[in-house]
Amino acid sequence: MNELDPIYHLYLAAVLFSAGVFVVMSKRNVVFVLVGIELILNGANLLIATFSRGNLNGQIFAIFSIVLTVCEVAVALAILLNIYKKYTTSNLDEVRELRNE
Amino acid sequence: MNLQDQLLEILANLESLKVEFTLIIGAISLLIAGLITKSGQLLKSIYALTIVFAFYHNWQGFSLGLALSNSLFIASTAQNFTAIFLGAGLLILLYHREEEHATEFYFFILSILVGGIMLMKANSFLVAYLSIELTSFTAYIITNFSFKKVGFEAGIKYLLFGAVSTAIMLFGFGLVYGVSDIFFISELNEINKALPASVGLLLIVFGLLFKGSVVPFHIWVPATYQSAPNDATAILSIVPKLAAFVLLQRIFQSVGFDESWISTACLMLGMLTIVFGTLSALRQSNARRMISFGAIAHSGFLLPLVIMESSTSNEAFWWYAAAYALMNVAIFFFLDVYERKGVVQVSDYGGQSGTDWVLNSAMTIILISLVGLPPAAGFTAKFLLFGSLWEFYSNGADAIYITYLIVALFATVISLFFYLRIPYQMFLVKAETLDTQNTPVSTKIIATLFSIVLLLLFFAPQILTVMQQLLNSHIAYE
Amino acid sequence: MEYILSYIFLFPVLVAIAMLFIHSEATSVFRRLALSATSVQLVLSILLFIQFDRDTSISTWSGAFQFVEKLDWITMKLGSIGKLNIDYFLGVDGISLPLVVLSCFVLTVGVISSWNIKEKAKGYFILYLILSSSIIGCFIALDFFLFYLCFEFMLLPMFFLIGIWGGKKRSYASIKFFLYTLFGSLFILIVMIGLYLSVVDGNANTFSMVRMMDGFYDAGSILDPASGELIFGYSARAAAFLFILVGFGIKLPMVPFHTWLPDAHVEAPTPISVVLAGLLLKVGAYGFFRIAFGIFPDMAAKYAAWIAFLGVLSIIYGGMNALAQNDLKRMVAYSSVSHMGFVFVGLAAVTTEGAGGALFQMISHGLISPALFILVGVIYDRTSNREMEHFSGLASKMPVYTFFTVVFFFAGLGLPGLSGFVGELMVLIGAFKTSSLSIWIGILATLGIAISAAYFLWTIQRMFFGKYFVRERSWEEYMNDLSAREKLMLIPLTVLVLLLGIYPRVVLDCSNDTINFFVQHVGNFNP
Amino acid sequence: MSMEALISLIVLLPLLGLGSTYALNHSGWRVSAAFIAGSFFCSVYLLFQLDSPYMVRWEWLPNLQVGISADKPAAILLALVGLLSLLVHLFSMEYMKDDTAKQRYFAKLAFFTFSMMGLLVSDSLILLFVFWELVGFSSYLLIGFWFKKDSAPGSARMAFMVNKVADVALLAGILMLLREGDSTFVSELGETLFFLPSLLIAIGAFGKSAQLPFSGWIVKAMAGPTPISALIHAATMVAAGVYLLFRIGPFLDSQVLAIVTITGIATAMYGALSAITQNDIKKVLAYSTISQLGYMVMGIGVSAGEASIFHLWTHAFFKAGLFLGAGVVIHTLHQRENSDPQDMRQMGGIRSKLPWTFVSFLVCSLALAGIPFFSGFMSKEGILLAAWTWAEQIGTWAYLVPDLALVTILITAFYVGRLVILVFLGESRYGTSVDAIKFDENAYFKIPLTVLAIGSIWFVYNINPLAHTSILDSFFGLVSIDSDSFIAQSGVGISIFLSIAGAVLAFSLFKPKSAFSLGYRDNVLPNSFGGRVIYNGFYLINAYRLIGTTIHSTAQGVTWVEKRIDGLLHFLAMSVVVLAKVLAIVDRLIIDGIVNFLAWIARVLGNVTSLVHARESQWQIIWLLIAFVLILSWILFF
Repeated sequence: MNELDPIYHLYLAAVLFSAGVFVVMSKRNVVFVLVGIELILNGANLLIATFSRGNLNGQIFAIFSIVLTVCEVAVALAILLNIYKKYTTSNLDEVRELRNE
Repeated sequence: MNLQDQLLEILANLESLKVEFTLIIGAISLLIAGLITKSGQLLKSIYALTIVFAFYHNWQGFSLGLALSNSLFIASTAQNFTAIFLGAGLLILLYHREEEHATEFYFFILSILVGGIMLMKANSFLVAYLSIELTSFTAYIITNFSFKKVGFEAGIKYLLFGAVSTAIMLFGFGLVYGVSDIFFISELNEINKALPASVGLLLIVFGLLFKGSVVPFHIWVPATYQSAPNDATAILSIVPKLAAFVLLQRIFQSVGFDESWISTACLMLGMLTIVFGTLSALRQSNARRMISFGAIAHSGFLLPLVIMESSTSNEAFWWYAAAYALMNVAIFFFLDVYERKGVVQVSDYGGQSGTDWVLNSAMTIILISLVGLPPAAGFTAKFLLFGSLWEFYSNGADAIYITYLIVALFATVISLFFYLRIPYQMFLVKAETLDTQNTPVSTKIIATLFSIVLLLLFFAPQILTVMQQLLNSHIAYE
Repeated sequence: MEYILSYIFLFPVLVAIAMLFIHSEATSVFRRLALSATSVQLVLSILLFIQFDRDTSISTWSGAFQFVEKLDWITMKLGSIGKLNIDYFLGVDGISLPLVVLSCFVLTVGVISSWNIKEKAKGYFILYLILSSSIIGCFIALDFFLFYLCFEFMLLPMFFLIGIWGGKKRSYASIKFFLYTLFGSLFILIVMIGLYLSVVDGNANTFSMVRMMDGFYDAGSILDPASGELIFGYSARAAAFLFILVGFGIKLPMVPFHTWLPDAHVEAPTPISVVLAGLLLKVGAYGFFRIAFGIFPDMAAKYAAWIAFLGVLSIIYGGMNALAQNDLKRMVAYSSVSHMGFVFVGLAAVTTEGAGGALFQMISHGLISPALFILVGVIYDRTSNREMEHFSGLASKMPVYTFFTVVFFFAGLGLPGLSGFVGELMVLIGAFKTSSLSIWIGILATLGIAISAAYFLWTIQRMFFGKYFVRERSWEEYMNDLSAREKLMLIPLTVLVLLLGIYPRVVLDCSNDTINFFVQHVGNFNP
Repeated sequence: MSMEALISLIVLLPLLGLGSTYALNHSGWRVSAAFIAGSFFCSVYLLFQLDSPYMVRWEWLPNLQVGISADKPAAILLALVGLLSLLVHLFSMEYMKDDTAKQRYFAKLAFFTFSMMGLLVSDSLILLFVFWELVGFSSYLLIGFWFKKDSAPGSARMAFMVNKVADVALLAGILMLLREGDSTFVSELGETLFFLPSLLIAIGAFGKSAQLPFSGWIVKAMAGPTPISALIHAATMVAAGVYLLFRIGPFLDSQVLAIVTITGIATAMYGALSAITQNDIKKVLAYSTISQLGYMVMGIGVSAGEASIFHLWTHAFFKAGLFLGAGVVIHTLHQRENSDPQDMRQMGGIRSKLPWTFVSFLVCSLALAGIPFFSGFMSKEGILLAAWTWAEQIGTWAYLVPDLALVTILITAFYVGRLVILVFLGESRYGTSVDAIKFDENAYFKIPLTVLAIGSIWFVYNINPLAHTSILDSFFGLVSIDSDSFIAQSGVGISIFLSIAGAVLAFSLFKPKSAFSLGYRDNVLPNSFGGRVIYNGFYLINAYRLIGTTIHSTAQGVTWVEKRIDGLLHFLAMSVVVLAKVLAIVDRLIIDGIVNFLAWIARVLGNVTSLVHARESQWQIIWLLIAFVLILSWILFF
C-alpha cells in the first residue's frame, strides 16, 4: 500500500474545518448546525489521526473523539426535542426568548 | 511490558482514581435507587453519602506524581480543589429541590464532579479532552433542568457554542500533537517553537478559558446561569471554572514562564474580563444575570493567580477559589430563596424591606463579601490577590501586574455599585407592596450560617490554609 | 486595667450582639443599652486619660505607645511571603489618646441625640454601636490591617445609617458617601500591602505601624527609602504617598475630594451628622498623622508645601461655599471643610505648634461641629426645615437656643476663650514659624478666619436677630426653647469648649511629648 | 495684698459681676456695678502701689509663653476704664431701667469691662490679641443688644466684620514677629520691627481705632444703647488701637510711622468734615470720635505717644460726657411717639429743661472744641506741638500734617458749636406734645455727668491752663517735647484762635432765631455732590456694603465651581454607565453588525452560488471565531 503524503490529510482536515465553520454560520436549522460542528470535529480528528506516529495515542484519541461526538449529538437532539415541543420549531432564529439586556 | 504487568500497574494506580470511582458508583446507585423509589430523602441521602465517601477518600490522600502510564498527574492542588468541589456538591443539598427528576439531577451533578476532578488530574490530552467533554455534556443537560422554555433555549445555545469551542480546542490538541509530537501536558516544556504549535497551545488555552468564562469566551455564561436551576448554577459556576483554572495553572507551570507572550495574552484577557464583567453587571435588571456577570468578573480576579509563578499566588489561588466557591454557593442559595418568593428582578427586592431582617442582612453580608469589603471572606481573598500581585511585581515582574492591580481596584469600586443595588433595594427603598410570606426557620438558620462562615473566614483566614495543610498531610510523597 | 483598650474597643460590639436577641418592639431598651455602652466607654476612656503617663521621653515610636496590647490574630502560612502575620495590636500615644476620649464623649452625645429615633430602633442602635467600635478601633489600632479593617468597617454602618434614617435624598447621599470613601480606602489598601511587603519585624514581614514608622524596611524592598524603586517611572514612595493623600484626603475631606460631605451631612439624621463631623473626619486626619506623616516622613517633608496649599484651599474654598449656602446644615457642613483645612496647614508646617495645633484643631472641631449639628437638629426636629430664609428673630422666641448657637458659632469663628481659637492660633503660629512654608500660606489661612466670621455672623443675623418670623404658621406651636435632653447634650459640650479654650493644656500636656517626637521624626527629612 | 492678687482682682471682678447679674435673680444687675466699683478701687490702689512694672508669665500653650505686665501707663488706664465703666453702669441703671433684658445688658457690659481690663494688662501680644477679640465680641453683642430692631443686627455684624478684617491683619502681624524671631512681649521689644509686621500690626490698630479705611464701623456701632456708645465706642475700646500703637510705636518701622501719621491726620480731617452736616446727634459724636482718634493716631506717628495717651485720657472724659449727655436727651425724648429721639431737627431749647445736662454737655463740648481752660486744649496742644516738631525735622510736605491738624481744629470747633446750639439753645422743635414729656435728671444721671465734666476741666491736670503737660505725665514717663521753635510757640496761639473762630462761626450761623435755626426743623438732606459726600461720610459704609456683596457674589461663584466639581463626578459616574451602555451597543450593533456584514457577504455569495443565507442566531459562535482570529493575529504578528 502506498503511503499517502500526510499533507493531503491536512488539506482535507482544513477543508472539513472550513466547511464546518461555514455550515455552522449559515444554516438556520439546529440539525444542520450540528452537522457543521460534526464537520469541524472530524477535521480535528483527521488531524490527530494523521499525526499519530510511532504510537497509537493519536488514533485512540480520534476514536474517543468520534464516540464523544456521537454523545454530543445525542444530547443535542434530546434538547432539540424539548425545544421543538415548546417552540414548535427547530429553527434557531425563532428560538430567542432570552433577551440580552 | 506484557499485558499482565500492564494490568497490574493499572490496578496499582487505580488508587489515584478512588474519588472518581466512589462518585461513579454513587451515581450508578442513584440511578438504580431512582428506579425503585421516588423518595427524595433517600436519593438525597445516597447523594450525600456518596460525596461524604468521596470526601473521605480524598482526605486519605494519594501518592503524588504521574500515574496510569502518564495519563494522570496527581498534585496536591487537585486534591485541594477536589475538596472544594465536594464541599460545594454537599452544600447544594441545602437548596430546595422538588422530588421530580431528583435522580437524574443528582446523577448529573455527580458526573460533573467526576469530570471536574478528572480534568484537574489530566495529563494526557485525551484525558483532558474527555473530562472537559464530561463536564460539558452534563452542564448542557442540567442547564435544561429548570424545564422552562428559556432553559432549553439556553441549553441548546450553550451546547452549540461549547461544541464549537471544544472542537477548536481539539484542533489545538491536534496541532500541538502533530507539530511537536507531544501528548502529555507534562511534556509541554519541550514544545516546538514553530508557529503551528504555538497556535495549537493557544487554542488549548482558549478552550480552558472558555470553561473559565473569561471574556471573550463568556457569552454562554449569563444565559446559562440565568436559566439553569439555582443549585445547578452554583455547581456550574464553581466546578468547570475552577477545574479549568487548575489545569491552566498546570499548563503554565509546564510550559514554563519564559513564554511570556502567552501569559501576557491571558492577563490582557483577564483585565478585559474584569472590566467587561463589572460594567455589564451594571446594566442588568435581572438579579441572577447581574450576579453571573459578577461571576465573570471574578474569573478575571482569579486568572492572574493562576498565571503568576509564585508560591504566594498559589496559596492565594486556593484561598480565593475556596472563598469564591463558598460565596457562590451562598449567593445562589439566597437567589433561590428569593426567587421562590417571586423576587427575580433587582427592583423586586424593594418589596423585601422590613420583612425578614435575618435573611436580608445575611444576604447583605454575602454581597459585601462578593464586593470584597471587610469583614468578610471576599475581602481577604481580594487582599491576597492584591498582595500576590504586589509581591510579584516588586520581585521584578512586568508592569502589567501592577496595571492589573489598579484595574482590579477600580473594578472593585464599581462592583460595589451593582452588588449594593440589592441591599439598597431591600433597605433603602420603600416599596408599595410588602412581601409577607414567611421564610422557614431552617432557611434562616442556613442563611445565618453562610454569613457567619464568611465572616469567620475573614477573622480567621488561616482556617482554610490549615485545612489545606491537613488535606495534604495525608499525601504520600514518593 | 490591663486590657482597658480592648474593653473600650469591643464593649459596644458585645452590647450590639446582645441586642440581636432582644425583641425589636422594645424600642426604649435599645437606646438605654446603647447609652450604657457608650457611657461605659466614656468612663473607661477617662480612666485611660487619667492613667496615661504624661512624662515620657520618647526616642522611638515603639517607646511612644502605652497600654499596649499585642496578641497574635492571624498567622497564615503564605507562599514566598512566608507568613502572613496580622496582630491584634492596640496602643495609645499622645496623638491618639485625646481622640479616643473625644470619640467616647461624642458617641455618648450621639446616643442622647438619637433618643427620639423610634423607627427600626433595633437596627439603628446595633449599627450605631458597631460604628462606635470601629471608630475607636481606628484610633487605637497599631496594626495596619486592624486599622484598615476598622477604617473600612465604618462605611457599612454609615451607609445604612444615612440611607435608612436619612432625609429625602438619602440614597443618593449614602451611595455617594460609600463610593467616595471606598474609592479612597482602596488606595490605602494598596499602600498597606506595599508596606507589608517592605517592612520587617525580625525576619518576617509585618503590619505593625510602629515598625513602619520606625522605618524597619527590608533592604531593597519596594517601599524602602534607600532602594528608590520606581513605579511607572515615578518613585514608589512618592506614588504611595500620593495614594495615601488621596485616600485620607477623601475622608478628611480635602478639596477637591469633599463633595460627598455636604450631601452626606444634609441627608444624615442629626446624631449621624454629629458622629460624622465629630469623628469620621478626624479619622482621616488621624490617618495623616499616623500614616502619611508617620510612615512617609520623607515624602511628607518633601511635599509639605503642596499639602499646606491644599489646606489653605480647603479653608478658603470651604468658607466661601459656606457663605453662599441657604441651608443651615449645608452651611455647617462646608464650615467643617473649612476648619479641617487648618489641620492640613498645621501638619504641613511640621513644627511643634503646627502639629500640636492640628491635633488640637481636631479635638476642638470634634466638639464644635457636633454641637453645631445638634443645634441644626433642634430647628429641624421642630419644623422639618432648615432653610435660613424661613426663620428670623428666633432669639426672641428661643433665647436659650440662641445663646448656645452664639456660643458655638463664635467658637467656630475662632473667638478667643473658646477652643476653636486655640487650634487655629497654634496652627497659624506653626505656619508662620516654619521656614519651609511661604508666608502667604499663613496669611491666607488667617484670612480664612475672617471668612468664617462672615458666614457665621451672616447666619446669626438672618436667623436669630430681627423680627420674629417663621415661614409656616403650623410651625408656631413647635417653636419651644430647648428641651432638657437638648440641654443635656449642649451643656457638656459648652463646658468642654470653654475649658479647652482657656486651659488647652488639658489636651496638649498629654500629647506634647508625642508631638515633639513626631515633629522631630518628620523634621529630620526637611529639605 | 500681693500684686498678683490685685491684678487678678481688677481683671476678674467684672467677670464676677457678670456672674452676679444672672446668679442673683432680680437685683443682680445692680450688684454688678458694685463689682465694677471694686475693680476700679483696686486699680486706683494699684496705681499708688506700683513702683516698677510688675510682670507675670506662664506657659499657656507648650512652647508659648503669655504674660501680663502692669506698669504705670497700664495702671492709669485701668483706673480710667474702671472709672468710666463704673460711671456708665450707674448711668445705665437709670437709662435701662425699663428694659426687660437688662440682665443681659449688664452681663455684657461687665464682660466688656473684663475684656478691656485684660487688654490693658496684657504684655504678650498674643494675650493682647485674645482680649482684643473679646473686646470686639462684647462690642458686637452690645451693638446688637436690641436685636429686634431692624438696624441693630446688621450694624453689629458690619462693625464686627470690619474689625475682624483688621484683626486678621493684626494676628498675621503678631505671628510674623514669631517668624522673624522677635519676642511677642511688648516689654521685650528692643529693636525696630520689619516693615510688613509693623504695617500689619498698625492696620490692626487702625481697625479698632476706626482709622481710615475702617472708620465706618463706629457710625454703625451707634445702633447700640447710648451708654454703650459712651463707654465702648467713644472712651475705651476704640482707644485700644491707640494704646497698642502707643506701646509698640517706638519700635515701628519708620515708613510705617509715616503711614500712621498720614492715616491719622486723614482720619482726623475725614471725621471732622463728616461731622459738620449730620442731623443725628449720635452720628455727630461718632464722627467726632473718629476725628479725635485720628488725632491720637497722628500723635503716635509723630512720636508723641505720651501726648496721644493724654489726649486719649481727656477724650475719654469729655466724649463720654458728651455721649452720656446725649443719652439723657435721647432718653428724655424717647418718650415721644413716632419720632426719632436722636434727630437734632426735632430738638432745640432743651437747656432750660435739662440744665444739669446742659452744663456738663457744654463743658465737655468746650473741651472737645479745644478751648483753653479745658482739658481738650491741653492734650491737643501736645500732639500739635509734636507734629510741628516732627514736620520741622522732615520738612516740605510734612508741614501739611500740622496744617491740616489746625484746619481740623477749626472744623471741630465749628461742628461742636453747631451741635450745642441746635440741641440746647433756641426754640424747641420737638412738636406739640412737650407737656407729655417728663424731664427728669436724677442722681444716676447727674453723678456720672458731673464727674465727667469735672474731668474735662484744666485744673485736674495742670494748674497752668495753657500747658500741654499734665500730672499724668509722670505715669507715662514723659520725654518733654522741644517747644523752642517759633512756629511751635505761635502754633498755640493759632490753634486758640482757630478754635474760638470756629465756635464763633458756628454761633453766627446757627444762633437762635437765625435763618438756619428757624428752617432747621424741615432741613432736607444736602443735594450738592460735595454735601452728599460729606453727609454720607464719604460713602464709606456703602463701600463696605459693596465689598460685602462682592464677596457674597464671589461665594455664589464658588458654589458654581462646586457644582461643576460635583458635575465632573457625576460625569465620571455617568461615563462608567455610558461605558456599560456602549458595551451593550457593541454587543448589539457592532458584533451584530459584523455578523450582518458576513451575512451580507454570504448573501451576495449565495446569490452567485445559490447558497443559503447566514443566520443571525449563530453570531455568538461567529464572534468567538473572530475573537480567536483577532487574538491569534495580535499575539503572533505584534
